[in-house]
Amino acid sequence: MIDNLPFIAVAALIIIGLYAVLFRRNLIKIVIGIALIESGVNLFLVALGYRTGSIAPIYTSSPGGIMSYPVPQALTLTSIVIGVAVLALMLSLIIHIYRHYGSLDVRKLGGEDQ
Amino acid sequence: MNIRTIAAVIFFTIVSVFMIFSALMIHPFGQPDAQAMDQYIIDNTVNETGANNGVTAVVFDYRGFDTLGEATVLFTAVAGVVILFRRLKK
Amino acid sequence: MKGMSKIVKTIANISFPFIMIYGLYIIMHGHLTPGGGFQGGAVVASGIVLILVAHGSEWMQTKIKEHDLSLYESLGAFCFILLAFLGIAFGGVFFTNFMVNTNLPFGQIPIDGAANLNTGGTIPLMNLAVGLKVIAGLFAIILVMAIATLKKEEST
Amino acid sequence: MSIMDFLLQQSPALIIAIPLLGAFLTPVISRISDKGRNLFVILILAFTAFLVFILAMHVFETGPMTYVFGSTQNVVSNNTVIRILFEVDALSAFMAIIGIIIAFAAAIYSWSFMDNETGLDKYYSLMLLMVVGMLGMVMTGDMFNFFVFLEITSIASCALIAFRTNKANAVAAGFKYIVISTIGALFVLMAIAILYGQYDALNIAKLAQSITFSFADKIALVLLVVALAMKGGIVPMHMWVADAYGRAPASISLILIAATQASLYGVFRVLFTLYGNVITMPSISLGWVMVILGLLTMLIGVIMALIQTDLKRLIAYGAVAELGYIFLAVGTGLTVLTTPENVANIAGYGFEAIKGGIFHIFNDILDIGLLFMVAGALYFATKESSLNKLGGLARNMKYTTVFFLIGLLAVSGIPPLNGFSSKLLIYESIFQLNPILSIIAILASIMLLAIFIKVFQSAFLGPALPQFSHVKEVPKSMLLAMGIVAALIVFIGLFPDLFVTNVVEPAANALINNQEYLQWLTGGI
Repeated sequence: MIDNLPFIAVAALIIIGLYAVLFRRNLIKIVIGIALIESGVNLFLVALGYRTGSIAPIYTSSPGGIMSYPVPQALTLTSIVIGVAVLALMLSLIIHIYRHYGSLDVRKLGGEDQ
Repeated sequence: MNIRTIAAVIFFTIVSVFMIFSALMIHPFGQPDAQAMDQYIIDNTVNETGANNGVTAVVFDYRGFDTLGEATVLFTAVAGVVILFRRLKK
Repeated sequence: MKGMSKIVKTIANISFPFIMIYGLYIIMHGHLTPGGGFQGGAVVASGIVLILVAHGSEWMQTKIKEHDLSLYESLGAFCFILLAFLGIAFGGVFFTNFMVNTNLPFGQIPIDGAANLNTGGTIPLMNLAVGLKVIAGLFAIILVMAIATLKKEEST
Repeated sequence: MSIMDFLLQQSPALIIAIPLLGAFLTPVISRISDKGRNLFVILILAFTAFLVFILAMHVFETGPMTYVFGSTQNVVSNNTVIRILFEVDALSAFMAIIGIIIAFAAAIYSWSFMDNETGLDKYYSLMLLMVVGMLGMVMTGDMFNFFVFLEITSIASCALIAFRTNKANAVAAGFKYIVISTIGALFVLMAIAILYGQYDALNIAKLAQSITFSFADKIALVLLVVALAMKGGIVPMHMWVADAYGRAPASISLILIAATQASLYGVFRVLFTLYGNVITMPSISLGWVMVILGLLTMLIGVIMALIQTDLKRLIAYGAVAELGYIFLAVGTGLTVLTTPENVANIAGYGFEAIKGGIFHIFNDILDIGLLFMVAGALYFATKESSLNKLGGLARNMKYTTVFFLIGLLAVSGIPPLNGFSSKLLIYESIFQLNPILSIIAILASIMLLAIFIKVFQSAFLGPALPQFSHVKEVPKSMLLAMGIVAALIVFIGLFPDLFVTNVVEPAANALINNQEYLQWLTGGI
């Protein structure tokens, strides 16, 4: 169990993030929740590729020994950039929502039609 | 407690259980089960791509197409932010 | 956004070239050491954002326009996809690393982990293209947001 | 090697790369000329459509085609797949065809429809990116690549849903959409990570070959199906559909339908191909879950459509109901596949059901797309979308009226239009699973007809209203786009057999028979 601590941390991050998304009312907090879920998934990806005692997969002046997996690190890089893009778009939408509704409360935008 | 809250609680519980199970069910940390793809890349990256950095070799060569998608996502986000803050009148 | 105090401006001006050099180093050495186009681009973009925060977005608007940044971003993306297209012409399929193991620039194969900048085939060129794209893209996002919030302050 | 051979050989890459290049260049060309940019986008899409058609014809004739990015050698070495590859089978080709047709119509439609707006350079750029994402999702053979294209589609759609930023509803709809789709995409990524952690592979065929259906695999399956069904607008998560479709500009709603269907394609691909080797284990009743969800989606879509007063939201709920038919039909097929005593029927009504479901994807996009274009045309001409205020427009907008009539008859399954031919297949096959399902489906269809007749009556018929006396027929480009789609609807309605045998059957076969998809792994490329 304690060996799997990184994976437990992943689960904890995702659960906390999901809690924020589902039960918080403030739009900024929802966005923070999404960012937390995303960090959790990224941590999961990176942790999958680690081998005990391995070094980074870089040959420049490498000390030798087994290397950790390069693919999960590349996937995480992609996923982080995608996260930045999504976050930028969500924050711009929040700026607009605040201008229109004068509030960041999620209940205010539940209305069907004005 | 309206119906939306109840649905949210159920959803939250199920996903939480799933996440905890997947954290426990996956291989022990530091000992991956399979290694065919990554070991191939580690062994051949220098000769096939000429890059010393395995991660960059994966990002720009083995999985270069993903990186094109990733650059596209960034381009999309910039276009999206610009379009949201554009002037509305000509 | 208004500019900050003179101390902040001076410190930002002094540290700006160092951040630039560091970011460009990360972009250029992406195939040898940890880093690459995205990481280095993010460093450079954050350096420019430091200047934006210190001097204010009004000042920044006189220096660079958002649609010029879009143009640079399109240019970076275009170079990246062009390199991928050249793979069809020289290697048969999209995204072929056609410059490896040739006499072209960056064509050598590194020996025993020696840090030779002249390796990697198309990888360093792609790093440069992506670096340009990320610098322009990230900075454009923040500049647009800064200008948008500026307008709001005026109207209220 | 002739130029056609070259294009065919490179087409999977070019279908993505050409619109992508177009998207990157659109802002630059937009600085030179507005008309030039519109023409450029249409030409790019026309060329992509040409590539899709030659690729699809090749695939329907000779079976799946793979395209490996980055190298021509060492594709399968040491029994593992290193590089990203595209695998286009008949189902992918089918989805690509419908996607590119509707995108082409949307580009023509936009020429006049969006003429008065600002920010059109980015608008066209994002539109091309949506098309890229959609085509990438249906053609890719790599799980992570699928995730990347999913994100491209959702980010581009979100920005375009909120295009009318001066309307509070549009911005709120965009925000809802991006939250739902980001969470969905993160679940998909989590599932991909679980699969990767166990098998050290990302290729769909390779994963399908090595999957053992361990407990973690089951979690991954549930995460994938839930997330993609959420993005596809299946019932517990159907709320965003009405907001997003209803608030976006009509030309964007059009492509959004196709993007939603691409998510449904993801569900089917996961169930039938990725888990195709293990899904036949009898312990799973996933098929029945799909049937019930499909039924609920259908009913809730119809009931919600009844009470709408806004034309575009009403059509959006109609679209939800149509999604239910697709899910119901494919769920029936899956049920037959997974129940041992029914396996003999897979060649019979199970196959018919899947054929109906896939055929209905095509018809749904065309029918609902035509209705959305008409709704956009009404908004363009009158600046009004509330059904209570519209009326008597048939006098001034003759062609639009005809197109709406075609759309409403097609969507409610009246012969001889295309909706009838696919719904008939669905009714017949689900009747054999359980007659009650069939009755409910027919009832829902009749209710749809009633709802749309009511809309037709209130918007187009009735006395001429004084405030609409100045209303003119919409410009030619919009009529042309509607005409193309309407012509397709009538053509398929008149010759359904031609279409079913040549296009739908190969696609349904590709869905059921996943060995064809995995063939290249063992047999070499």
